Amino acid sequence: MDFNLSEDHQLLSGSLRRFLAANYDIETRNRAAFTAPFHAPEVWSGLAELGVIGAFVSEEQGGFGGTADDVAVIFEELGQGLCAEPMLGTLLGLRLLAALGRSDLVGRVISGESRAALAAFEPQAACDLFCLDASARPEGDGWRLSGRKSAVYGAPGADLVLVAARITGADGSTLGLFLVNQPDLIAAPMIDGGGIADIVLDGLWAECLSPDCGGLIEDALDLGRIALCAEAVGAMSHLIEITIDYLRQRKQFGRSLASFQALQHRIVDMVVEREQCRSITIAAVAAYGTPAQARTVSMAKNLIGRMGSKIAEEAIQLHGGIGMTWEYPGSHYAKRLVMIDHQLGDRNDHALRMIRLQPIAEAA
Amino acid sequence: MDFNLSEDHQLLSGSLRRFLAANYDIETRNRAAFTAPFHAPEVWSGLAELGVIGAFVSEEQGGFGGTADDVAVIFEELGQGLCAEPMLGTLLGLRLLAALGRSDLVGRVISGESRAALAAFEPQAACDLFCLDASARPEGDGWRLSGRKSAVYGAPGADLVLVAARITGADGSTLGLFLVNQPDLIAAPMIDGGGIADIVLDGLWAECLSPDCGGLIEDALDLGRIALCAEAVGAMSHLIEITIDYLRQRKQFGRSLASFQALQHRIVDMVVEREQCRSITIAAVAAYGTPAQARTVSMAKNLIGRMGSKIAEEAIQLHGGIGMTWEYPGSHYAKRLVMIDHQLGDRNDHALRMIRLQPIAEAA
Amino acid sequence: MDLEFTGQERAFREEVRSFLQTELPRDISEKVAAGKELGREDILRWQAILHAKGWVAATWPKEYGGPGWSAVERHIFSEECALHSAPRLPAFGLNMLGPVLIRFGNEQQKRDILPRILDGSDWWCQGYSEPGAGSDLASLRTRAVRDGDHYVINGQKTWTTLGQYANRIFCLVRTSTEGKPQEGISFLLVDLDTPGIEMRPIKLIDGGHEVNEVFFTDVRVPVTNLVGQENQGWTIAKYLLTHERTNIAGVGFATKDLERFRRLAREIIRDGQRLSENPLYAARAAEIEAELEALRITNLRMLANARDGAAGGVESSLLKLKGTQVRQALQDLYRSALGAQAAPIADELSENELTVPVEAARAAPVYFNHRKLSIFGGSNEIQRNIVAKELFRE
Amino acid sequence: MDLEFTGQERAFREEVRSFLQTELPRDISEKVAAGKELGREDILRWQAILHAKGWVAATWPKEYGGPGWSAVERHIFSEECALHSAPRLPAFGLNMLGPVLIRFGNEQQKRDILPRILDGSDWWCQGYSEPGAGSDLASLRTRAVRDGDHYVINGQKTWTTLGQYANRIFCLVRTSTEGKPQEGISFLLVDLDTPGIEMRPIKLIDGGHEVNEVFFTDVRVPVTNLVGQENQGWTIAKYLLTHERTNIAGVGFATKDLERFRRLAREIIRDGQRLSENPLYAARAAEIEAELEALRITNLRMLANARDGAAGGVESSLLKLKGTQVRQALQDLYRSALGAQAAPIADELSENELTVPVEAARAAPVYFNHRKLSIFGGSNEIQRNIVAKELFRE
Repeated sequence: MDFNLSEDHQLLSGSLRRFLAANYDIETRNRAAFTAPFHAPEVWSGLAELGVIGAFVSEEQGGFGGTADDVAVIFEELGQGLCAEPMLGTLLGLRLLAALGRSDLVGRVISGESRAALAAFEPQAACDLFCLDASARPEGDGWRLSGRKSAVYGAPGADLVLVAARITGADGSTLGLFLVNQPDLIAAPMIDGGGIADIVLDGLWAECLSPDCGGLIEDALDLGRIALCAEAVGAMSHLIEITIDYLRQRKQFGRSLASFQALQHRIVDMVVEREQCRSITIAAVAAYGTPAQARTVSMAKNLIGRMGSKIAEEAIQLHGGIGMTWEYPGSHYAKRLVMIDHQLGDRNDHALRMIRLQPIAEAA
Repeated sequence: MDFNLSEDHQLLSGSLRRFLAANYDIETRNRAAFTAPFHAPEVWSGLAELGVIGAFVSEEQGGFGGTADDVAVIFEELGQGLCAEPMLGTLLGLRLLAALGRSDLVGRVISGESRAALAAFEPQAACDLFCLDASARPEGDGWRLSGRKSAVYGAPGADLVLVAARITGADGSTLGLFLVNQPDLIAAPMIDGGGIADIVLDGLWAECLSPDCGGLIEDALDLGRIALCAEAVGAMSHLIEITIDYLRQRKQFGRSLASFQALQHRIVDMVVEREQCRSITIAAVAAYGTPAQARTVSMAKNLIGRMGSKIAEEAIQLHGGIGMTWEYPGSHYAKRLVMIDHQLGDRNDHALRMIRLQPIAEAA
Repeated sequence: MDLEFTGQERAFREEVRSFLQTELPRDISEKVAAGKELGREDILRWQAILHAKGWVAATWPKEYGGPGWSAVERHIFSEECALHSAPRLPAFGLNMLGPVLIRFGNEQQKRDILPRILDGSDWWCQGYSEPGAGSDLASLRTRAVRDGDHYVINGQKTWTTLGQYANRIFCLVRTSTEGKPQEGISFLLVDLDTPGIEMRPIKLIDGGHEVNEVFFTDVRVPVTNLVGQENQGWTIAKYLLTHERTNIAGVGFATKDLERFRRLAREIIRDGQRLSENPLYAARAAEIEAELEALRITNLRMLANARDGAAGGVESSLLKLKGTQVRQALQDLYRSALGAQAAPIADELSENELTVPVEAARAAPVYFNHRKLSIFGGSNEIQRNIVAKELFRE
Repeated sequence: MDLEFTGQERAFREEVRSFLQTELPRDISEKVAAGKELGREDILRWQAILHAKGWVAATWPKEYGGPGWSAVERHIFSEECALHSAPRLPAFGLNMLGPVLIRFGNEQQKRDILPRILDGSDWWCQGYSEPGAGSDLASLRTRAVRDGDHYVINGQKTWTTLGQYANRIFCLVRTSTEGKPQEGISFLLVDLDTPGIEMRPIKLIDGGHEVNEVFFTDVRVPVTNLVGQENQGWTIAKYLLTHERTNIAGVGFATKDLERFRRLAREIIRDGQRLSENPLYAARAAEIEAELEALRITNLRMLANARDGAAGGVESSLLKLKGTQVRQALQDLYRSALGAQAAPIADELSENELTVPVEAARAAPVYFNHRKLSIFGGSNEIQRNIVAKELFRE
């Protein structure tokens, strides 16, 4: 039993923290995060050089990491630094390219030369791959896709877009994965920064990466959920820290706000929940790749969805007006924490997923 | 628009309050509430003399009241005084006897000579009459009942037990109501005082009061729910009051507990919810007998189920150890507030009932 | 017990309703419903329509151009306005300065200023809060020093709502540092085009420009712009704050928000299930609905008390607390309902690129914007302090 | 990062598990599972079994008869005990007085008292709290006045858990009123059969007799019963309180409670639906499960810190706070699951009169009893104060 970061992870997280501190202040961040292509290419290159992207896949697959732990360590730092770079989409796309043996593309993504994204969910499918509607049919050498994909994170500027679509045969249907190059996007910045897009497939021509890989896609999504949880833990930690600082400095009615017991107790409750969120993320990391994966990941996403909002709302409230301003970094942390619950299934979607999936012990 | 008690209601509630203060201290209450027949016959007679029971039915039906408002005024006082007398069962039974024109029995119940109770729900039917399983079949002059009834409030000592049971004919089934005299009971005191019983019907002989009165039974139950809500409001008010008193008196670390801001804010939140509970009870009273009845009553029962527990738990916590003792009356108020959620459907049952019943505006 | 409005009150509601249905411009109400920012012209257009009807200043007595409504009529009017997505007129002239002048102003001030508030000639904003004094007004530091017939103001105000549209500002300023901090405060009226005033926008969490900072550097204001007596501004300030609290529960807004949620939930399909049938969303909506229905009655109870002259500060604090909780819960529910579709900044998408109804597209920024409800006008913590003080009074 | 226990630790868990499966008397574990009160004999019977195995005093070093376990082994042992519904042995002798004597007692005291704690000859109870001093120990007022070779005690103690089974009590008493309140406190051992002691039961909210008041009237205690130095009891008291906090998160109990809920939910049918399929109950259970899983890891993290010598008071406060919240939430859920069947006092019904499983019949009283979790051992408010002090330390 050991909850300390390994030496490698300490090095990685330390260098990532220093890199963001030096190259990614809040003004740089906000400028990049809200203006097309909704990220900062020079920061992206820097992250790639640091090895951050390579850490998402194993050595056999051309990277230098690849465990859920690697992913969590990185995303926690990204959360601390409120990084709005398209790391989630890249993680999802890269994992699938690697799992499907496309080492040619894996190398390009790791080096920062290419960017990948995953178009999995749809306007009416938020968390459950069985509810996907987009379909693929073969045509000549390739495939034609139809349907509409939404919430494709990091799609703006990505040259490799992976699309999940259903292939219907005589015996039923499978979930295939397809590669399209720079499709037309309905792109926008997100409320909390970074790019998102819908894609109207509309007969789009595509290359088939796999005709049947629903399990792999779910694994990639579960890893993405773990990444989001770790990012939230980092963001919570920073937000609580600056809230405590604010309460110490701010005086009202002649006293430091930090001396008001009612506020103190609320901060304590936030800290308790932050520790719980860190713990459930650790649990999800540990369960990744085991039979408990899906259920534990859903626990984590549920708890973090609930507590992320709670901590964000409390932090704004404890700051008062300042917490409502764009200029104050805390407001952006709060937005990120609330909006994380909207990605890859929210608290309710994951509570329902937990209910669908029996506990391992009982299923056995 | 007028939220003041009418003069009659002021008189009624004042005399009820004085009666309970004079005749029903906490020791008397606890002695009666936990020892068979789980009530105090002399207090019961006194309440009957005061006209409390008669206030549950209209003048045409032999009483001198009968509105939901009458019922709420009385039950709020019963809640303030933590009265564990079998008033709920009597209300339910009496309303049905009156609605079905059994003025002979109505008079006896109002005078306190007889006591009525309603056996509606069953071990597997908590809130939904459609899920009742008990059945009746005609035999000779009367009927034979089978099935098992549970949560028959006030049954111990009641001579008139009304039993809801399904009659199945060629065209489907109806819900009938039957009268049995002093059936065998599986009787016990309730955790929060007062008597409850199960009845194993087992071919019990019964008189049919109506072969088809599901709607009337639901109306009586909804009025019972309103009564419980009003009782809860009374109990909350008293409990909050004594909690405030306690915080004023009690010193810790050399300061009055009342001076601790974190505790103050929690009391304020309790007071806010108490006001909300009072309001939703008023709403349910106003909706009684209108198309909005069922949905508004469920709103009230849901909100009061949630807030009753919350206020009870907070009151115990704010008292510390004292709030955990049998000797301190507050603990019994807290128990009552928690256990009210277990009667006639809990917060979840009523949330689901709200969902089933569309809002009037949308149904139209 | 009687929850019914009188026949006269019901007739009044009908009148308001049909007025709103015919007179409220559709383009304006659609912006309000979708949570979009309104321009100065939108607001003035609606003010002019209300003014023509004599309904612009709900709280003013008839003699000053108000409609002479009872508390219940005011309630009905603001509820119907919310239900019809009418814009809220800025409260600073109509609900704050107006009542203050009627109570504390001299005849000249009433004659000059009140009509210009009614017809929209003046747009007033507030100079109450300061960077170092949020809910703690007594600690304000903006100084006004008497110099002949003028005061000279130096200092900074903040959270000045819609200051960018305003031409005038009323300010609390410190005119004395002697005695208790409350005692040296005065209430001054200032033209925003006076030299030495600079207004800077504050961008809010949702990206909107709703509030401002105002900097005063040697700003000279005629002493005739003083309202009431010098150093007696505290009394005026407190009077004004009670008037700020009209329609504090926001029941109409919440009712509208719940309706909007139900409409959306019937439209959205999520993982094979209509959201209105998703038990977790439906149960949450049901529970908030119960709280809202209770709040509606709580509001009426307090309204009846106010009519009977018995409503106090504690009651408005209770309404503020629960009102903001319910409205924020509804904003949270609505934003959540959109799932991943809540994330894009809708202003960057055209209507046919959206996968959600237009009225829902700004759900997330509106949610974030509404966090202000529990902060401004006396934060919810301040409200709890107020109620606690009353509950634990010796 | 590694959540796995070592091979040795896993082997230890197996050993504990098989010991419990074979040695824990079935009648006792059934009482524990159903939340029934255990008698003195039940507890002593189990203590004797553990003593025979050498496992009775988990926290004691080997030289004094403890098993010499690591923090992780202690954790595994208490988790398995909870999962097997083993009774908790009273902590007063084993987890409080024992460690105190080992640290502060003289050789005579260690030799005389420790073995009698182990074998159950002595049943100790605590004389810490007083009616006027709950979480605020420094304000205690029970006096002990030196008179020759004796102290003479007068005063009152309260919340003395299972005092009715005890023959001895350790007390904090005031031996001086000079200096700071903390400075005049001493730690005394007292035989309960000493003249002048009266123990009165306190009936609790659930009707049970678990705690007592103890009255001291001119009770003469030999000075040799003083532990440590006179007036230095505060140091001992604080040391003891940290030991009170072993297994503070109660993860094993909560895990057991969640299992029990799932079992019940699969059995109960409510209005045509199995409770395990009722979305509101199922979702609540899922959310609590997520919190419990997080708590399990939080507990392990703090255990690892403790092993590495880094765990502090703040961490145990965090565990206390969340641990009690999770356990109380589970008690609430379980009680609610029973619906109307939670109401009858089950002791008055025979097994075949019940419509719920025997293990569920006492759900409501157990729920009420468990409100104590957030009150005793330093209320949750005190825990929040402790954490806040650390967070806001200059």
